[in-house]
Amino acid sequence: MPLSILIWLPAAAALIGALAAAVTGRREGGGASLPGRVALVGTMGALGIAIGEIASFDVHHKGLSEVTDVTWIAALGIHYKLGIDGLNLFLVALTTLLFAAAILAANRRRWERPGSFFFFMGLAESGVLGAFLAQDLALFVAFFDLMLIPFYFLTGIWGGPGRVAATTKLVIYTLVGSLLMLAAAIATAVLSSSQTGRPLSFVLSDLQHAGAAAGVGGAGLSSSSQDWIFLFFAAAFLVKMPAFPLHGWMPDGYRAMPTEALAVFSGVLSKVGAYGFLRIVLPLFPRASTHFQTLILVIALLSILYGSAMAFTQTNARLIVGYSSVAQLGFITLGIFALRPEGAQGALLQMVNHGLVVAPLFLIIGLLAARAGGSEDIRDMGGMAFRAPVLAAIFLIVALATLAMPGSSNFAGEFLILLGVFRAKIVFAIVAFAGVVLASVYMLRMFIRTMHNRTGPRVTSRDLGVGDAIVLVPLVAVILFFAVYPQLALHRSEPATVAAIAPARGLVSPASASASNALVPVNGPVVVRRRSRGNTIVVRRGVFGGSARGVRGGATAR
Amino acid sequence: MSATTWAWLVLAFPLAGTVVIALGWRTLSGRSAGWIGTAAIAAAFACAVACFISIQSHAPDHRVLTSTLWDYANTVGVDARLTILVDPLSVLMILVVSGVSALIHLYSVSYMASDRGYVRFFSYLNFFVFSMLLLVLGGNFVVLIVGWAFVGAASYLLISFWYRRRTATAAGIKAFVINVVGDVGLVLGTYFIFKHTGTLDFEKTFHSVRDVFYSNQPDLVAGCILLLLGAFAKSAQIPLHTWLPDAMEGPTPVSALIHAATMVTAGVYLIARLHPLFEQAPAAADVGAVVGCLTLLVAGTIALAVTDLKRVIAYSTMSQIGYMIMGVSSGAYVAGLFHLMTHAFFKALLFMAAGSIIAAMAGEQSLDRMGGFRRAMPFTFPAMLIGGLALSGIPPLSGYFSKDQVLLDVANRGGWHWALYVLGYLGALLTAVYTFRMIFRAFWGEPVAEARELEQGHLHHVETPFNPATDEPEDTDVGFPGPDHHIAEREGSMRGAMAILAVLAVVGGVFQLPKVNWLEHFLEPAFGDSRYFNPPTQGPLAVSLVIGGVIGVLGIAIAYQVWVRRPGTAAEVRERLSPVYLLFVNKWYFDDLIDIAFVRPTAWVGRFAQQTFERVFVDGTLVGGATAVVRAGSAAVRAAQTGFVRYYAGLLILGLAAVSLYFLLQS
Amino acid sequence: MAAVLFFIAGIGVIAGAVAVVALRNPFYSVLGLVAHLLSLAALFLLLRAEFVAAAQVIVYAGAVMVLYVFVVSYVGLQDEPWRGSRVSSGGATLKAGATLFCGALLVELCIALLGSGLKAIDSRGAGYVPGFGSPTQIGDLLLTKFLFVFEVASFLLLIAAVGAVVLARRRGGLHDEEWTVSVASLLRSPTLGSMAEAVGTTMATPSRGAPGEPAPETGHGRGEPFPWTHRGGGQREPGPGTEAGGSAGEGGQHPGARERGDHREEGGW
Amino acid sequence: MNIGWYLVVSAFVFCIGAAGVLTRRNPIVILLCLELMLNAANLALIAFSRMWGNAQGQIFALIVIVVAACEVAVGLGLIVAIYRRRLPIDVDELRELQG
Repeated sequence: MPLSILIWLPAAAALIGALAAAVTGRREGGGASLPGRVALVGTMGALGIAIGEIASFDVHHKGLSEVTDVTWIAALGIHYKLGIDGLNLFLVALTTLLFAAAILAANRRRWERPGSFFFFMGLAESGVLGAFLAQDLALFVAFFDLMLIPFYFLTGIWGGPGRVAATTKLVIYTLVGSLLMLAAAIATAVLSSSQTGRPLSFVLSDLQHAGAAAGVGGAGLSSSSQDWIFLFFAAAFLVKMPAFPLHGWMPDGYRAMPTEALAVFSGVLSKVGAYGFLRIVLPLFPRASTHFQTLILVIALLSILYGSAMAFTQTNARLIVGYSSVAQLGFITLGIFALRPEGAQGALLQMVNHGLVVAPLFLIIGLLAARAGGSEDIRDMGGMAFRAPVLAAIFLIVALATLAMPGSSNFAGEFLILLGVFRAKIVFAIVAFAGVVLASVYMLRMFIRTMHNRTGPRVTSRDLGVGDAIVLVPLVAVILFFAVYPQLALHRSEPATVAAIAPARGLVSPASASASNALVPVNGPVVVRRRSRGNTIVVRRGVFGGSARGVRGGATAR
Repeated sequence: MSATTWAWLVLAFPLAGTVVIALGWRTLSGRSAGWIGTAAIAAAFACAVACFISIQSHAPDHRVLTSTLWDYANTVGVDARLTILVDPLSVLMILVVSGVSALIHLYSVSYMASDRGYVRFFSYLNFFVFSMLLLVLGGNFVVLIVGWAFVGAASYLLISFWYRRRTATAAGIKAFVINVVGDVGLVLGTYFIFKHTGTLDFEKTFHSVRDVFYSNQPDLVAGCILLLLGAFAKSAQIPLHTWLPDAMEGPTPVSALIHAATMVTAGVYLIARLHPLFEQAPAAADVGAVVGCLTLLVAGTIALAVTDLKRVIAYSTMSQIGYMIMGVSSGAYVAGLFHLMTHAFFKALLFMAAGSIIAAMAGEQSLDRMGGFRRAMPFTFPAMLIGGLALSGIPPLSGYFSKDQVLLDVANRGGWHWALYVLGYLGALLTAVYTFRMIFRAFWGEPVAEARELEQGHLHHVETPFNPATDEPEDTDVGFPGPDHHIAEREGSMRGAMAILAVLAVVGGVFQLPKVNWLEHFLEPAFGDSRYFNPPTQGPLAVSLVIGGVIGVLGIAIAYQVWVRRPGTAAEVRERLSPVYLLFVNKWYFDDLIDIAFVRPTAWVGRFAQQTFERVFVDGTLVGGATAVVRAGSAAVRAAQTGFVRYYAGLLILGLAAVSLYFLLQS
Repeated sequence: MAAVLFFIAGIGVIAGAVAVVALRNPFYSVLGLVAHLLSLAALFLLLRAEFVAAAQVIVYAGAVMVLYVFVVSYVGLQDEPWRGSRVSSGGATLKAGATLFCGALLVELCIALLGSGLKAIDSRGAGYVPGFGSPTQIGDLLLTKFLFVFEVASFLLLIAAVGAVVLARRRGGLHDEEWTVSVASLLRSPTLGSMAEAVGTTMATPSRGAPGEPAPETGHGRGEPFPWTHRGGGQREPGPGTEAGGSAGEGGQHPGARERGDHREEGGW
Repeated sequence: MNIGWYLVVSAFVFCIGAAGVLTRRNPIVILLCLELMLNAANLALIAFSRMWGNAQGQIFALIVIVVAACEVAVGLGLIVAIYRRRLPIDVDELRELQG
């Protein structure tokens, strides 16, 4: 029940605010600021609940806690099932935090039709929270689409120049992804029930039990169906992240979105994709995950290199950050598909970190643009630090965290990610380090071009006001806190993460699977049968090293 | 209190200083920030001394202590905790670091006075000291890497301290990026070792290294070479040295503290700290020794050619660190650290003296425009002289003992290390020559205008200082030394700092006098397990000491000949050996090589990605294709929607008629 | 007798209908409809539906038609030109086609009615019981069996009334820049919903043109491609519906415009 | 008279109304033509009710009249609004529905 409140509180509050404003009359002044205030109250409430969840989270409690399970559509076995565990605990907290910050920031501007603006923001938050908390495949898909819809409007109505083209691209890309995912979700449930002979159900745990009972693991799907379903899900998630080469919508979209919306979009929504891999894909389609491991790793690596290369040739500040987050999400994907606990843990931590740094970055860019005569081109900026020391300091902290300087929590994340990759596929790790170096280049370039050097032509620098500080300082404080104590997140997420990747990992390195994670029931004969299937995979298509390795390991062990 | 508590306090004071100064940036007026910073570092030094005393109170085999504050990232088998390791080695380091830092803070209090960025400067400087202490106290790889990166960041901030100078910001990003390369090396090396030992903790690693790795095991060698990469980047060894000369863009105290005394010696510390690994991977250690030797020669030759006062000292720093790296890589740990300590003394002294000359020259750094300051600066001159003598290894100054100790221990390895020994003496000759070239050109000869002005007792001022590199007027807003900035050697605090360092530079040798070997005994617990510890240093000791002294004197004599007795000689030599001279003055073309090898290709790839690939493939093909498909589909549907209501009505009725007709025909 | 009455009334009905469709002046069309309704009422009477007939006369021929007359005189008697306007949907051809087609439909219906073997419609209907179709019976039915329908109908009326008021409400000032043809924009209150405002540019409140100045739409008709861009200084993108805007632009020049301008003077609002 | 004749009349009226809807461009006239069609339906309904001697058809007709009234009210309101916006009063000009 608290989770339902947590999910729907923001949207409800925003709606109330909008209605109240409509009632009090939309005359100038009267009620113009009301929706923002009410929406802020709602998000703050959500933030409070999320913090409470962290505080009351019990590490030793296995599986989900705070489960809400209501039958939604009995005939289709769709449940309204919510639950919180180590995987989504901190992502939920991140979501509430960033939305609170974004709405707080949005309150400082006058919006046309504030009622609907803040309603869309609140709706978006509800959608994201739902997607993170949903424990039912259909419910997840529903929330996944729900969280996108508000951003179409936020971009299309309140966006900057070029918003129509941007919205079109956004809609097309994300909708195609969503459709693929919908098809894949339905196929998963139907095929699972038909192949394991259990009643149709979309609940994740049921699907896994079906697979375990059938002794196939995952959702109990045959390898061939796993493969195409995996590809569908992967497409949806990679578009969302975005990952190279599916990032075509990103430049326009990022350029057009209003800063506040962009902060949460890039900070939170991109994480839903990565989260989906951990929550749905790896547990339900372990064989396909191992099978396409190399493919996804290559995509991630390309995203890192390509994003970095783009980021340090761009001159538009938004796009620098945009492409840098392409690279960062590449790291996260890399960590997930290392299919090792270190990598997954690092990826999960890095999701939180990246959200924490990218949102303030975009808000700062907004401030910079305001000081550079409205231009977001770093060539028009420069020398701002002298008149804005506090802003410069905050920007510096965020920038250093973004380039994952050791000592920042981002470093802890990257360290674990790359360690996982290093132990899984050493070459990928070594190449990925190029991305680390490039990150320092483009972030420092951005910092120097905006804050240092001679003053830009149209720059009228001033330090950040109290209002901006109220928005930024808490975020920076959180960044610093995590820099000192990332263990907070790692400790709580460990069991869930290990459990999430265990099925897939069991296929890559059978020896370590049963040994290192007792949390997951992987019984011997099952493993053997898996391997025997695995061999057939290799025979059919041995293109991807991932499956080949995994299977050979199995074969030798047999 | 136990030694570890003192060590935590050593860390705490500079951090507190940083925070206090940074948060009080608006309220701290005058020199209060400077004094706060200095006090913090002095307190840290006091704690270091206390730590030293309390660790001496332990039994010699119980002098390796660790203390953990909390888990940092302790998950899925990765044991990253916030641990410090207190043993004689780290104690020695914190003593040197905090001591020298305290003196340099003292110097800066007045040197940076009336600089607009005064408060910022001291918060950075304190942060640097904190990072450096964290580095040397780190008890596992992660903490080490964190400190490693923090000092890099601090050095970046201080190099581009006068951030309106393009040269300064460029040098800053260059230094930072090269240091990040080093960090990457460090992290990768850590991975290689962690892969086998399964722990990040130093003590555990050292205990298990002999069992886990066989000698020269490929993974271990790769790991150690990667660790060396980090060391090279931080200690400006070939080929990752190009950032150090540019780093001289920073204020002179920064050059003295970071780029001479402390940070750049981190590589030496790293190798000494991880000596069990390197002894298990001799191949990697040999790489270190050879590279160190190369660096000391190359840097020495470049130092002969450059005319920028601070860059001469910077290259000499490189070459001295070359000695240390060579030493610790070939097992001369004590000697290497001994040289590290003495070098910190006299090199910081040299930089301070150079700083006061530069101040007297109103920011001008070129040796060509200097001369005859002997009488004008009665305090700086002897200070610089002492520093120079110590650097060129004239007995009985500190540098004399330390350098010869290093070379001697290297020689004791025998085998091809003799080559290093010989080359080391060649380097020593170069050292003496370029050091005194610098001193003679600055202090001898005809006094320049600034010198005469100073003799009249008032300072030379320039109204609008120009950046010699770019010829753009300096922006004195952000604190580049303004007209009222130059205070030469007048200030008491500067004199005090220089005096103390001068004394240390003179008597520094006593710590490790032959036959006395205090330092060796002190460090024994840290290196007792080493294979090369306690080498038979008896054999050619006397000989090598003599050789060292002679070479030093010889070098000074050459310099005197060339630059004092017959000033034309240098030009002639330049004429005759113009290709060699070009090679030296262009720094062996390392910058250009790196530029061609890495910078340009990356930039090209970026441009290609942005201008061609993104436009043609991503935007054109993918996005364009997707939108085209959708547009086509929607256009087909839209065609039906004419918007004429009457069409719709007509269709409606048509359908109706058709339906009724159907039923009609049915009946 | 009944036959005679039937034929008179029937001819009246059809004639009225034809008049409605054929006459060019809307006012005459309305009058034609009145005639049609009256004679229709007569037919109702012949069919023993007194109450409906009465309601027909009172409600329709009375109230509704008056409403029509008002609106027609308010909007203006514009003879609609027989030639299709420039954006017409095919003009004459459509007309001819439509007429033909409706003729065909008529034939089809007649065949269906007469040619089909339905015997019942050849009869005169059930025997007449007194009180059939009387207000008593109707009221009885309405308030017992069809009470729900009755209530729903009343709600419908209420809603329609409110809706009509909302639609026809006079708003504070006309926005002379606002020349979109979007029906949606009719339903939207003018202070809201311009994306221009969304991106922060405030809308200049336009000065109402003095009476008699040429209607501004002729001005905007001058070949600017996107009439929307009038709103708030070109902040809006030319999105879908551009053509509609363009057509409106040209449409501004059709003869009705200036005429309406005059009416605006007469209206004096 | 036979009921059939009434139905024929209603068919006539219906078709005439339909033709009007299809041919005229003035929305007012189109509304009138819609009235015609509704009335045709009414006539048929009442004729049938007479045929069966069942008054329910008349109720139906009454309801239709109500609906017609509503439609008129809204339609005329729209027309007035269109006029207020000084838009051309011509269904061919109001092409927002066009895709």
